[in-house]
Amino acid sequence: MTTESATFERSFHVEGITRVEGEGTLHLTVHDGQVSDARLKIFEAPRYFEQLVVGRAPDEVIDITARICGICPVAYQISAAGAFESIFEVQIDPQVRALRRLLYAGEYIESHALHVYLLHAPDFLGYASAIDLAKDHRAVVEQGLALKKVGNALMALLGGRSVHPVSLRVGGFYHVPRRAELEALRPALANALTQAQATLDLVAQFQAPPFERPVRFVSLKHPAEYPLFDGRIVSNDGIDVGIGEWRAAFREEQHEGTNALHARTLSGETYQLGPSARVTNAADQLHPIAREALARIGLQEEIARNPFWSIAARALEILHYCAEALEIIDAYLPPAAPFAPWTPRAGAAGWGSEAPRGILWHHYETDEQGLVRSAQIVPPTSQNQGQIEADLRAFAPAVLSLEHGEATRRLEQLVRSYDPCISCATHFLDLTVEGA
Amino acid sequence: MPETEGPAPRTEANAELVALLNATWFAADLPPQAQVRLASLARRYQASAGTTLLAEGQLANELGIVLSGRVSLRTLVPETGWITILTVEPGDVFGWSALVPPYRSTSTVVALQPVDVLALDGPGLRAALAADHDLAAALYPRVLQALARRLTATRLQMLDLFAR
Amino acid sequence: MIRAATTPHPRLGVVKLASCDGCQLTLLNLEDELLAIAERLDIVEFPEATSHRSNGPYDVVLVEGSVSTPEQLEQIHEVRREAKLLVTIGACATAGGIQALRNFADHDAFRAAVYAHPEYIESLATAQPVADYVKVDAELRGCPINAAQLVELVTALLTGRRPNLPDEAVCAACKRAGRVCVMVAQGIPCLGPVTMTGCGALCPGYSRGCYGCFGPREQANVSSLSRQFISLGRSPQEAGRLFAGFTGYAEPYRDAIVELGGLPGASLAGERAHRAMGAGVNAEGKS
Amino acid sequence: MTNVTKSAIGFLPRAGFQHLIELLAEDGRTVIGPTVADGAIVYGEIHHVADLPQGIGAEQAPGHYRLVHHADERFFAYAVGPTSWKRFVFPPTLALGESRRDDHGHVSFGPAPREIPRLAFLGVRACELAALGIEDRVFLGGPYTDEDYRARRANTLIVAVQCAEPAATCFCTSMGTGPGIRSGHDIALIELDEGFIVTAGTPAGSAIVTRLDLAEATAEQLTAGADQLAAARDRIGDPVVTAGLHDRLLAKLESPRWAQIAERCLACTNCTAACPTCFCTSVSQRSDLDGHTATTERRWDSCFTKGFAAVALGGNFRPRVQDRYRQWLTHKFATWIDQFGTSGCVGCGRCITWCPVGIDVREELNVIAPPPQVSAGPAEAAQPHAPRSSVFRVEGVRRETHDTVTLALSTPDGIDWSTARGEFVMVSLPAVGAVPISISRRLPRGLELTIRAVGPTTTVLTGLERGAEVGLSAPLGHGWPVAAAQEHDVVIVGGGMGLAPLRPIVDEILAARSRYGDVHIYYGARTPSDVLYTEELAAWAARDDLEVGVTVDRADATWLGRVGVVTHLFDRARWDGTKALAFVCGPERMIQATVNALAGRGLTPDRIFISMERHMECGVGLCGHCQVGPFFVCKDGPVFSLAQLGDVFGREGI
Repeated sequence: MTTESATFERSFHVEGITRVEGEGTLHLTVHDGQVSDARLKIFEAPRYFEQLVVGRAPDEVIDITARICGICPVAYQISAAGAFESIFEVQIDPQVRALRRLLYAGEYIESHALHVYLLHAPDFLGYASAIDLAKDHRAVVEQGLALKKVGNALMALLGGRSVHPVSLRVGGFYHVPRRAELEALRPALANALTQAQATLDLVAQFQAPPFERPVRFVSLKHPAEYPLFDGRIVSNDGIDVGIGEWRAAFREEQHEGTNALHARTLSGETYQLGPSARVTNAADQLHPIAREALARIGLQEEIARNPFWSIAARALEILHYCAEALEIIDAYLPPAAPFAPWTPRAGAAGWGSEAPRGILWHHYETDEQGLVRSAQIVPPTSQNQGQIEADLRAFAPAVLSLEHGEATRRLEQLVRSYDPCISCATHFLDLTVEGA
Repeated sequence: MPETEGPAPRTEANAELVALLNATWFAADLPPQAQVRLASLARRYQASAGTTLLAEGQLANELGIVLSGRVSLRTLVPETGWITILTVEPGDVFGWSALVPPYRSTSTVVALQPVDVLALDGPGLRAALAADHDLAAALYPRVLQALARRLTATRLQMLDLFAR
Repeated sequence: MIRAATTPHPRLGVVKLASCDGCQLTLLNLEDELLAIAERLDIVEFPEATSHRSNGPYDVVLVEGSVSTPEQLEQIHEVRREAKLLVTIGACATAGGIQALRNFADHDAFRAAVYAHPEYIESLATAQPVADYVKVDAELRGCPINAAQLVELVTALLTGRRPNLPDEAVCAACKRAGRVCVMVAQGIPCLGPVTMTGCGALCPGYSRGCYGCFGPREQANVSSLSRQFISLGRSPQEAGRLFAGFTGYAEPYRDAIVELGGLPGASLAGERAHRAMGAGVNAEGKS
Repeated sequence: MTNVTKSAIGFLPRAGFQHLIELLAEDGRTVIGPTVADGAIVYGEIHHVADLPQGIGAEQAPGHYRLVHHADERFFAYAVGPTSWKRFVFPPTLALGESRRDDHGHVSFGPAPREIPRLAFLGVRACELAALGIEDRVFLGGPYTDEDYRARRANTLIVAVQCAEPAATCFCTSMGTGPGIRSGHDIALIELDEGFIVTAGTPAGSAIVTRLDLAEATAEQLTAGADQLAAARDRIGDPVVTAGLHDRLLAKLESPRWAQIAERCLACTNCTAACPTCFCTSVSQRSDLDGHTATTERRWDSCFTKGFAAVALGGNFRPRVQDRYRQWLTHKFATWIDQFGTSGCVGCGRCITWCPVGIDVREELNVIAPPPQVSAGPAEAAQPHAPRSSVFRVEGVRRETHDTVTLALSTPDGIDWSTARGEFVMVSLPAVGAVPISISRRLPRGLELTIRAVGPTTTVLTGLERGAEVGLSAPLGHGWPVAAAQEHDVVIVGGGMGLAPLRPIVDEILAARSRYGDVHIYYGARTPSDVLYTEELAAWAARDDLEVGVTVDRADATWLGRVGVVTHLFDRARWDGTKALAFVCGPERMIQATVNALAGRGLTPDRIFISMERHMECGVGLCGHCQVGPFFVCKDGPVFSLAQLGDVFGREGI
């Protein structure tokens, strides 16, 4: 919904942005063609996870933090497990590590297919939802659902179910699949690989609104693999810290008049996480199939400059993870033990992993029994929020000439480009009273 | 009070009343002296359908025995109206309140059909039962039985069996 | 939402309170049925999936999440007024969810621990299941809900019958699936015997104990099971923490947690929980 | 080595065991046998001796099972684990049928596609052979049989291995089922350190055995086998005194112990699932989104679930866990004998080991019904027969009350339903459900069913219109012994919906009125608007050869009929009950009150017939839901004489 107020002042207000995970509002005020205020407000109810995990055992924390977000539970589980494994110095069996990448691949394929087809594509094609889109382009939506299903099937095999899987524990898994069980997924994944190529070709034909700006891309970086849950935290402008050292480069800060925790670099600047950041910072580590495809569509520069092209980065990552998943399956030998044993001890460590939306960073402090003393969870959306608002400020003047409803839809589309997961973002809750 | 003509005309021959009593479940096979004593306290009346024989809260002056026809025991439920709790069939009694203090009726008694009733004078019966222990010994078990039967029936009704 | 169809389809709404979105996602995860469902129901409100919005009326509304802010309290009453059938989906809506564990502890202390300026955070002292506030016509349990049960619910709605959602222990499904009892054969504590099935006995199939996503089944004998956990070598606190999961606020798990003192900050928890349970402790007693 | 002669007992060296597995496979069989998975010895597919639990056993105690390693190389040195063979002959879930219903209300029913695997069971113990024998009686003993079970059973070859390694939870000795193998096997093996003593029990077994390279078993080997059997027997002892257990147990239905067990019992159903003889099932339907096609599926259920004995509108005959435990234990060890001629327990100990809280039936039996005296019970002759749905059309719908209708149904199949026996039919509607409904009138080409909307299925059924179709089973159950009432006076007492199943009695009497003495019909309903068959009741009342009394529990002032309980209609009547037979149907409490009043009128228990209400699921005595004492209400009833029921009638939680 949009309202026009004074002659020289326009405000765009979307009460309840749709096709995002969770609840948020978008508010923009424009004075004489200049954006005076741009805010993405979160009104998701607080759920106090950092306090809920205090006094709990590490394996319980893996299950509890998953409930922060039903869209990317594996990201929470892997980040939490990584932090505890760092504290307890657990060595992970290489096959177990491969299975974790495979589980995460399932989440990427599912989450990205959901976003590309059901949430974001309707913006590019002028529909209110994928259900409306399906009335005219059923095959397109069916292709998206088929891809999503393969991602879900991977998670269901490795984790028991795709939403809040049950298999991950500190040191590995509770249970690992037999080779034959993984091989059974091969035909569906091979088919998905073809569909992922088609997806990339489809989105490459989309028209993105013209909007280019320089941006600081932050992602994990690993010497030998596409960034997922290992390596260092880097940016395209020189940040380079250990995976446990997020606090050495970033901080959560409070903005005046709000209680929102936005993440900024230590020098107070905004940055972008997620598929565009990864594809830009680690293009050379994409699977050869994905690298070739990127060369074919030739959108690397656009992805780096125009946030709307994140849809292409997502499609590229779907392709990457379909290809990587097939390789992991082909090379799989069941590990000697599903998990490595560990001894609890007092300590503290941080760990991050690349959730589909960007780095999700956890930090825990444990007591002698290994129970959690304190926790910090920095979800990707709270880190992206500053950049989203900066982009809104920069992009808004370009749509002011459009019909009001259309302008508002464009602004929403920009927000959706970041695939904001507001459920995750509960702890940077913004409760500034409107108009205060 | 029933809309019968005039106050308690005990005109019928005692023998006929004894015979009528003997034909009811309530008084059948009582010792002859008891039947004669009861007959001396009895009057017989008829009432047409719809007649209110006794109103809830009213002084119950008589213990009625239904000879023929059907009377209903009702109570008024706010916002629902009159609810029939029980019907009294030939041979059975109504107005037991006439025997138990404070001698006030616990429900409203209405004839559903033309009824023929044998009514025993309440104060007279109480006096006779107090004075005549043989009569009391013969009659009270019948009163108790009638009340017990009604009590068990009420319980079953309360269970609302058929609602299930 | 505009439909060309001539026959009126039931109007479906999907609304969200405090939750992780995973149960709504389960609807979007019905890849094989989603489009068929969309052809038979008018999805008039489902902000996660469509920009069409509606405040009702709804023939059926699926509610995800627990009631944990004053706005949500208003919202749920509004939704109830607009809905013919209100179905709660998931552990948050049916049992309060993981966030309801704060009901055992001191809310203000919780708030202060996460937010530097807790006075700005408007949330109710407790996170409650929807049925604590409004009438609920049906519920789908689970954290998250089970896709097959969701399809069964939708099918039942479309064919006009009651959904077939059996109330039996996880054990029943576990044994039908031919799984070996993890508690008997490996000494792993498992909530299966007191938890309602619906997940297909997932966790025992992954060599771990059930952690109670679907909440207590009828007549759940939690005291016998906690005694068994303790005899398997768990401390009362550990046993209590097993119940303090995603449906921990549901009776009788709630009682077991309080009795075993298994929730962190138990000194706070005891008193607070008694208040939450209406045990008669003065409400001003502590805050 | 040379082949031994048929009469000799063979010996198979351990190295030759793989050959046996191969021969079974060559016979076209999937071999199912013991293998290690998830911390237990379970039954799974066996392709090679390497799949067998060589050198592995298990330590068992109440609520406890752990794998242990042996020093020897034996394949079968363990006591039974969590799996039982019933899983393979009586699958946990089974598609029973497929049905369709189109937009015009046409219905059709067909069988589910079925593939019966050809199996060989390897390593069956004596207690397990006994369990299969018990299941045979349950599923094939009649009057109705389970054809799926029959087919699976017939397609299975059994290789038994005598038990030498009993667990601490075993009590086959007490139940008389083991540890020695007696019958029921195709091939029997006795495992010794160096190999197996082999005998064939059937021609099918013999056909395999003769192809093995067998030596003749030596006297030492035979002695070793006998010794280890004796040792096993000694280790088990005789933990449960079974003499007189049937009567001892049934005499303790009011023991305080039941409530004590319920404090421990989780009602989790693990004992019934692990039990090799428990056979209770439930049936549900799954359908497509439009309800056009549906699959009927049967799944293992348990008398420990609350819903198991639940009836419409929230009623439950076994509401407490103590009721359910009592039902299970008394059935297994006592009423099973009345029903099937054997105990339902084989003493395998699975229910003890796999009870998560370790409830030990041996201990409970000894506490509840301490020793000792005699048991009893003959079995009935079998009459193979299986019900199948036929399509019926709704010819007429008569609304009886606000929630009750009478459907007149006809069938094109030409059967004369007016003479069909049986008391009720299973009515099924694709994608909706199946419910048992009493026949309320028999017609030349069909029948009438009076249905009250009390649940999801009946709600849909009461909304059917003329022309709609439903599926009906053949009439099931034992009905009213109306013929026995000829030359007698007849008292018919109905309460609420209970008049519906009584109506055919009136029809039958009126068809030959002169054969009966005085006939009294008494009917009680909740309110005047709940009275069924008002016109017929008036017509009956108008006859001078019937006495008809109608009463309601409560009424408004416009009702001129009787108000009060149904027993008041006759408790002071003048008829002589000693010459009468009574037929009573209604809610259980109404039946109790009526039975007391009838006794007061001089009727003896053998002449009072009642219809029992229970949760009926399969309708043919194979699912276990409607069990009451030693009876299945669907198969043995629903009509019983009071004398037949004995003190089962009116007992709480049965």
